[in-house]
Amino acid sequence: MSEVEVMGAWLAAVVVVWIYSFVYKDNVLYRFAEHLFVGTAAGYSIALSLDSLNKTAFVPLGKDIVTNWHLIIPLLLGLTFFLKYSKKYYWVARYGIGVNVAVGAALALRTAPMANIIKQINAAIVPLWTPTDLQTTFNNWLMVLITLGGLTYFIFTLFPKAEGKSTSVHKIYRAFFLIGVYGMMVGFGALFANTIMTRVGFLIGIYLQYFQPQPYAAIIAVVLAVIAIAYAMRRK
Amino acid sequence: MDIIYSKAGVVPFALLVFLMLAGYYFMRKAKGGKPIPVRKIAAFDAIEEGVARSVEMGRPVHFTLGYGPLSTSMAPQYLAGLGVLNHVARLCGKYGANLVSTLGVPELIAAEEEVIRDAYYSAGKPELYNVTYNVRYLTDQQFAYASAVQATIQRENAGTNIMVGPFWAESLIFVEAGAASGAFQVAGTARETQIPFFVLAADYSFIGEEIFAAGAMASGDNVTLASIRGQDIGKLLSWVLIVVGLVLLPLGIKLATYLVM
Amino acid sequence: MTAIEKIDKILSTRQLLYTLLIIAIILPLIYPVGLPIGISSRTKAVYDYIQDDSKVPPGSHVLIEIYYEVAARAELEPQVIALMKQLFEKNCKLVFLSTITYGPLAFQFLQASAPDVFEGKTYGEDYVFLGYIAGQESAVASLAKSITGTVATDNYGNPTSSLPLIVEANDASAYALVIVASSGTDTFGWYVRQWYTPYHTPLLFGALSVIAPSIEPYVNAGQAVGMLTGQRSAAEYELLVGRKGLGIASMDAQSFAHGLILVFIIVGNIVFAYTKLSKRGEKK
Amino acid sequence: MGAVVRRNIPQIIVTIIILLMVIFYFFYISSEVRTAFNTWDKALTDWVVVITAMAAIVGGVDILRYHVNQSRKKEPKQVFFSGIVMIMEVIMVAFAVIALSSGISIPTQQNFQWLYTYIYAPSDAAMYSILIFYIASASYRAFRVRNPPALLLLVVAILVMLGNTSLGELLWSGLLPIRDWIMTVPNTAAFRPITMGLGFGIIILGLRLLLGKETTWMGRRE
Repeated sequence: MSEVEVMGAWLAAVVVVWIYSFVYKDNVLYRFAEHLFVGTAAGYSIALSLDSLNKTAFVPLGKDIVTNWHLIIPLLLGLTFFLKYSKKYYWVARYGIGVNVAVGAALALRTAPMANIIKQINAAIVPLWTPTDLQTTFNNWLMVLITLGGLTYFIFTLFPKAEGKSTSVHKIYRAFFLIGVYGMMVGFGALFANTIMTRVGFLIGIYLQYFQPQPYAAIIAVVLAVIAIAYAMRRK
Repeated sequence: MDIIYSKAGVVPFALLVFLMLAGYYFMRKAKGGKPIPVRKIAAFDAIEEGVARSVEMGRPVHFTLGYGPLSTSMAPQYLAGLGVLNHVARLCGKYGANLVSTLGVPELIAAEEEVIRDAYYSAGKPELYNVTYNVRYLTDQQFAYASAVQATIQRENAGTNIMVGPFWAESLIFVEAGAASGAFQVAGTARETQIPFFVLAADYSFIGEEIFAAGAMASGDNVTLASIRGQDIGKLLSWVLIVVGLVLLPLGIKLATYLVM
Repeated sequence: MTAIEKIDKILSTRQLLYTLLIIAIILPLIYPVGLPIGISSRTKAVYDYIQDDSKVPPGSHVLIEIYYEVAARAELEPQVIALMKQLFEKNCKLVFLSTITYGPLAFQFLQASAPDVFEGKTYGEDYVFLGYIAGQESAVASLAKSITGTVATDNYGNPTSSLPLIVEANDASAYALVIVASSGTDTFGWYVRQWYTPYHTPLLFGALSVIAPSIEPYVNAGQAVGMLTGQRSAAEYELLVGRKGLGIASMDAQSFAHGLILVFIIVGNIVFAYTKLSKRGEKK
Repeated sequence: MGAVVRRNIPQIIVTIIILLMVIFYFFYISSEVRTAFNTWDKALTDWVVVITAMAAIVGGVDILRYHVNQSRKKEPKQVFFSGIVMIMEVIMVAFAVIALSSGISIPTQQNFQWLYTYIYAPSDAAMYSILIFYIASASYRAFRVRNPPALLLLVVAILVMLGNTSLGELLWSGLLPIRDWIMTVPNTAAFRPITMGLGFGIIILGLRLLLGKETTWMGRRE
């Protein structure tokens, strides 16, 4: 490993330890690692933007102005973002933002009916009685009830009011409402538990990638971090 | 003349048009002045409670709506978050609370600055508006944004932490950073994989489409609020279609094949 | 202050929880204990599928997509190494490629982590690495039609047309199996749409355990022969192929970490229930 | 005239773009219309890429402005930290411009790659894996059974956790099938209404955008 890489590996191990130190207490070393990260990320974001501007606008414009003249318009729209600092022309940026809002909303609107709604309805329609296999029958009943219950839970404006004696309609509504709540709780519990495995996996990955090859860097960084945390705790 | 046919299915398009017409119908009816009752969403009322509490403790309110490009299919969730920011800003003006709004969506910097400026000026508290204090853009890179927001919540000693918009893995980072500094937290997202962390660790949470209902309620305008009933019509329709599908299935008719025509 | 309140005061200091967690994860990595690991039916089904000569004939070609960044190495690399050991024992021909920029870096670490598996295998005849191929789903689609048509040189600059391995199996129909090891979710969809649907090439998924539920539908619909999820499947597979690797070592760390979190949850609730009861007691 | 140019025209642009993109996605009208739409659709996606890139650059400038303002503050240390952000940002952009001007792709520029590999990537991975600490503290503090549904959430989480690791193995081999059952049956059904609800929310918010009733993205109400 060339000494530039060794220096880099040391810096990487130190930065990782100091970012972890935030969970113990916000301290000056975390603040350094954080600002180093935010500055690098800001520069990285601009670098990516320059790269895509070059590929999508400057190269096509340079190559063939006749057919690609229209790319000048988004460049101008992009420049209007700078006008937000002016009192008179702050509104010009709305044309650029409008295009992005519209395209984003359109992308969502195009796929929502099929992917979010119809596919889910089709998936919810399952055979409710298979004489040979009681386990699937029970599973299917449970899946249908949880789905219908969840739909009932999310109803905002159309719900039977419970004035005085609760009507049968209200009882059914309440029943499905509760099935929906309990059904979602199962989903939330399962998903929470399932992420633990991946998050521990990432920490092991970090240990292998940054600590194992440079143990001394990590140890020194930890010692400095402990001092910084102790200092931060005493001050508060 | 080539015949007109639907490439992505006539039924999905019909469903889209039907729901939009339903929403439009109720918006027109509400224009006549008859407001539509909306079931109580605890998290929405908790926002006002949070702002008031922050002012008593002399601590600022923190708000964030996430990071990322606006021109993706997440745009609706950013707009719902912006709607809630509008509400939070007006409440901060009313109660005289300091508002710190962090974001990672470059296209919305100007909109956030103006919305907050409007709120403080119309509440007669222009002295509370200071653009570099109120709105902080922290890069559109996910974890640089997360490292800066978790620090901001603790360094500004936020009394209330409100997060509505699309969130990815950084959702739990913010909620725990807020909990560590004793903040009162209201959080909501429609990204399924992150909802459990908000439900578990925040004091109040919007689940999935409740952030859209919150956005509409935040507008405080009856016509906008009435559009939520369009979402309910969708749910009732789904109810009916599922039940019909279940009934037809044993008769050998698969509703699914018709729905994707 | 009763014992319960004392416990709560100690355990609610976050710093202690984090220190215990670091010890629970790092210690078993340095000194592995080797707790018993059950083999789940789904992992066994994948093992049997590859072991079955009628499905994956010896000497047949297998494509492996490396689509994970460095942070996800711990979960996906051991899966690929265990699968690779089994396939090389059947002297299958392996074509590695990646449609993500981190791919070449991840493949470098793969080779460094498993020199014993690569031993006795010559580059160009037994395995090939095509390096990073840009274009995401459209690249995957054109690879299915013709590999030499999509990528001119492999990761090390040799022209693909000169590699016997590629010339023998240049399109989707020539592959007995495609393994997609990805930390994302869309990659699996690309291969289902561009390889399975048109050519019915069997797919095998290697995913993070947090992603597994969202790609479950593909496996249930039969568009993939099976799925390995996270370090748990990696550890099980290492047991099946008989090579103790990162999977098994990490499973100890995973078990201790999960155990610790379980203790936190249970004690947290005992303390909560106790304080709630004693408060109700005072109110009466 | 002011209001028309300030609010109405941007709103009309939004409505037109949404209508055209949705209609042409769903309907094939004729081959001429198809080719016209394809070129128009490609042009629009390029526009969006350019505008997004410009917005990110303006955002980068905003960061510099924020930190220049911060370093004027009295707090001594802030000058040092704000200085780091500004220096790192300018250095990264400088190396990117060098790469672009010499015609090579940015990630392969030597210094840019060093900064990315040894500062950006480790910090990114560290922040991603910091979650395991927060999961641990959330497990103790937040995972409390305040109401009956929370009890079910707790029981399911414990079952899945036990099933996931060798702990389950030590206690009872039946835990793994239970984990698999939870993950396939109730788990998929539980998220279905949420996914559907997201779809309804998108459609109704799209309606409000079309009708000009969703205008917070325009900022100030003139």
